[in-house]
Amino acid sequence: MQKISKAKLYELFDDIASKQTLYIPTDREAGAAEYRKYESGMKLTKELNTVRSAKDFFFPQTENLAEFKIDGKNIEVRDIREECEDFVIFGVRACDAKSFTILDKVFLCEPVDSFYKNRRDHGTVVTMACKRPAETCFCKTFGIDPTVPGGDVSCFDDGESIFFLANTDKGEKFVESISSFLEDGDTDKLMEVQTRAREIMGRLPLAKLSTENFGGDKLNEYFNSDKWAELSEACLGCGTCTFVCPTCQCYDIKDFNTGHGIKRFRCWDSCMYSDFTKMAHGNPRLTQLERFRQRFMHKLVYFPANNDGEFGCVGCGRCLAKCPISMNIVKVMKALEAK
Amino acid sequence: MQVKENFEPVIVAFCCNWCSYAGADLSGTNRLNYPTNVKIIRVPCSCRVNPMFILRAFQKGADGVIICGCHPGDCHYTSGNYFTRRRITLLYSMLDFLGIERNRTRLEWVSAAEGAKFAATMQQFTEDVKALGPNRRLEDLRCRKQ
Amino acid sequence: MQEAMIKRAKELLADGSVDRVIGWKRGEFTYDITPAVFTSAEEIDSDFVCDDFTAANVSKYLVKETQKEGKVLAFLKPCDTYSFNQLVKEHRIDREKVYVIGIEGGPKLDIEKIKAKGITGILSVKNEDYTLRIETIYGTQTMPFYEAVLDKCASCKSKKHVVFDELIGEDGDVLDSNRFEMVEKLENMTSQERFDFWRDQLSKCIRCNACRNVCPACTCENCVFDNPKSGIDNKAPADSFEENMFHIIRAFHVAGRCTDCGECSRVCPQHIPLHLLNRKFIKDINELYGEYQAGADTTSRAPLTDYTKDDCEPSVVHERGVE
Amino acid sequence: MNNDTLIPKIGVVTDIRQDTPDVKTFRVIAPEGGKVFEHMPGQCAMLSIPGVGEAMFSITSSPTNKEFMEFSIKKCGCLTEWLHAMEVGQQITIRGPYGNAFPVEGDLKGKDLLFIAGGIGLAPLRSVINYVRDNRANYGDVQVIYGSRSKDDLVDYQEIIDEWMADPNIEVNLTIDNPQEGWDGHVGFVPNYVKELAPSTSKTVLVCGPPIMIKFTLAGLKELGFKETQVYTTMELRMKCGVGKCGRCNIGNKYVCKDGPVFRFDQLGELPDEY
Repeated sequence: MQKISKAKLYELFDDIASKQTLYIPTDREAGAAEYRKYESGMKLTKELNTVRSAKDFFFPQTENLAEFKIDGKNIEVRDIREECEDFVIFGVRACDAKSFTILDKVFLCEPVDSFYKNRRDHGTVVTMACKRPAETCFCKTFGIDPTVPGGDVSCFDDGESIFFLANTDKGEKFVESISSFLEDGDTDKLMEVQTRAREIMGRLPLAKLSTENFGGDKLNEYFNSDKWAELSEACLGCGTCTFVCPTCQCYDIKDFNTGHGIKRFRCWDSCMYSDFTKMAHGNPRLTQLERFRQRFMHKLVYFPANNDGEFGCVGCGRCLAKCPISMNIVKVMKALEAK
Repeated sequence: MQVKENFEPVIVAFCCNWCSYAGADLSGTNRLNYPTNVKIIRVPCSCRVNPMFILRAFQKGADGVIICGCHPGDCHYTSGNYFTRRRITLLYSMLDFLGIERNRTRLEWVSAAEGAKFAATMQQFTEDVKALGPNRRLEDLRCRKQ
Repeated sequence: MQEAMIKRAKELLADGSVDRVIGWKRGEFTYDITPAVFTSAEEIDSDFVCDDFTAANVSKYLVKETQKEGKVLAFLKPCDTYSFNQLVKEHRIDREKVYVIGIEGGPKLDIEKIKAKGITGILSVKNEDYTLRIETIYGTQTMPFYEAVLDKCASCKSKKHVVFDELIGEDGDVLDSNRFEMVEKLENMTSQERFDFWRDQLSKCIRCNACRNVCPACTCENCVFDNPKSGIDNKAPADSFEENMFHIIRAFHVAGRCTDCGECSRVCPQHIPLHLLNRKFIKDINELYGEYQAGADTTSRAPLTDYTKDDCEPSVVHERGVE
Repeated sequence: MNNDTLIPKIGVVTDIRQDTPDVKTFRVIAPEGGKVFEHMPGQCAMLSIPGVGEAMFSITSSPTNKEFMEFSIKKCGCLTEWLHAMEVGQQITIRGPYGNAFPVEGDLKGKDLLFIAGGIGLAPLRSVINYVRDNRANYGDVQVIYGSRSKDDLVDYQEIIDEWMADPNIEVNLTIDNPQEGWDGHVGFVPNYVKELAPSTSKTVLVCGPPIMIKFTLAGLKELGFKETQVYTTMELRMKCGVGKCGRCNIGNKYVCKDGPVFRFDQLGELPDEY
């Protein structure tokens, strides 16, 4: 496999950044990493993962859809879409890389969402294999091997060097473009690192969590479960879990009057919010119980029902870490399973 | 901040119906000049001014916001302006705390008889805001005119 | 203390004095504790927990709980009693339906501060004589207890319970805290520096509404930010202005009612020091209108629904030292 | 870049008809004339006034109408209030068509049809009724049972009187909730009227109206011996995108905007009761 010595990594970053926009996960403060546009001098985070997921790159929190000019009774619609510029995201974890394929199922199915596709077409995802999973990690539950992270290019760190492995045509092109920095490398040590990481994965507190009791055929069994009341009791109805979640993709479309035109934009929305389904004549999800149930049923039952058994969760553990009241999908799964 | 050569600020003045609005009226009938930058919004009482109104004014392009009410003790509704005083003091202090230039906000008591004071206040406030330049710190970029 | 609480809760449930108990429930790990309502001794025995991680303020849940039939037992830490009192004052909680047991407060721990030390794979956290012994998948680590204390506990304002029906443990005193230190530091910066500080902080906001929804002072049935007719309803900070507006208005809406319980900053997934905005209001109120502690009693008039004829003019803001 | 369904087209309102005190029917054409897009009976479109909001409305005109589309809209919220305040010539934005349609070219073909509507629930069915009338040879008996609170609340009353009742090929039964001066027709709730009329169970039923009416009508139909597989309805939930991506109009794993709005009752029965 082709590799680069870690000492030369930032030289490589400088080179990539000179050709296209490069994003890397970097420390915002101790214990909190985020993706930022790479500039010389910026350092990769030592954190396992970023606080916010990487979905922002393809599905940003807000984006303009169209503009309207109103002149008396006439309206002019302006298509403000522009071809996105090429960009590279470096250091995406296996869970986030997998989340892109889940988002693809939503946004790239007919009718294709051109806003999402535009970014997806121009973004190269360079992933990074995990060596030190956290206690909140449970990607294994969803069939993800974090030591083989996927994306367009997979990267592996054996402590001294970073190895690059292209997975797609786009990835091939990328590796080709940086080939002057790469040399052939021996992967023996890498295999050791991988074996050790897999061994740790097996010892994680959530390693035994399984999806076997969930799936598209469990709708009636779980929808009417009496566990929802207890599970949702403490839920604040905030959107933290949905906004840090790499696979949550619900959105709202809103208009903003700028005083000299109307901007129609879409922004993330959360099924946990009280007004998510509110209509002029009522609300089918009146209490937090229904909203809470919707989120987890969507990930564990509805999504697999519509997508050949694929679950709407990647086990990144962000909601475990960030929920203000520590209620999360793991607790929900365990409670629903318990007979 | 760099002041543009011909920068003309937009000033929003919330004027209480009973005193300050009448004061503005009086300055007009007395043919006293005050800058055309000032856009007056009439409110029933200065305490009708919700902090949100002030922020929205900045959002939609104001460079300065001034609230005018009856002198303390003269409120048409007895005590409205006393509440205004506390509320607006705290709000201005908060805006200052967030680093918004403090000269963009003001509160003045102008009675129905003080047409001259109204004109002078507006003149002075407009000058102050002009010196600060366009509102950038509490601006909604989407509303900026290209 | 946990044993005493469990014992008392079971007694009160058994003799029918209360129908439900609100407390904290054990989670998957050692730190992920969820506020929960217990209705039976069995549930309490298996799940009830009160330890270094039970920082969540349960008083806001009592708004909903007291709308139900029956009486509820609430375990309140000193800081929680202020929130409780404030809610009683605002007629949001039916005092008659709550039996309050005051329990000792923190300092409670912040798991994020432990993780920020690079400690990961956490299996258990034990406090051994104010040194934390943290067992992880990657071996045992230690760190000083006080480095992992929640910010809200580090600047604790009071160990005194302002309301209780009975106490477990000792009652403390109002403390001479340093809680305005950071506010003062910001006040002494230049306007540009303050602006840069807040822009940097507020730009992190993802508008998850956790601060609002956890806040015991935010109990509106329909928030102005959720009301399409308010003209400012928004779900995402589409512009830096909206980030500012949300937090200014939110802080303003709880000004004079915020008890400084610190929950907003505790739950912020982006670590924005939101409590500083509230403390600024508290500090201003104290300095301009006299010392006032929201929630300290249920009778006094709140500073923003009150006035005196010789209140200062807003020009005090303009006359301050640094611009 | 290809067209994106989220970027709307312009529609011009060329006619506004006050149907009932709170329902107006709007006629919409493309600025260059003709329809903005083709649709099938039962499908919906997203209408919006930029700056006010966007919402889903069923297209009440029949696809056989090649000149314009019509929307019957009840004033009940923010956007609909604005729509009601519009004048002729006003432009709005429109995108669609969204959702599935009544299977007029599939399962309904050759069948005896019974339409049951309550109040504004006539809007989506009117599209089917007129489609059937224009392709009369393809269908068997057609019966319409339509009820409203009062005579004034009967949507499209003029068309019902002038065209449907004059059409010997369809049977129209009208009812209003309470007796009213100038009304010599039937008085009573729709579900009861259906039971009184006791239509033949060989008919395929299309029902739309307020949820409570649908509930009792369905129960009544079952009493009469109708099977759930014979009854179709059309649903409405809050929608934003119209294409099953924004995630709010789902009932179980089905999105009303994409998999619906038309459901057969046996399909609906498999979904959780959350609508």
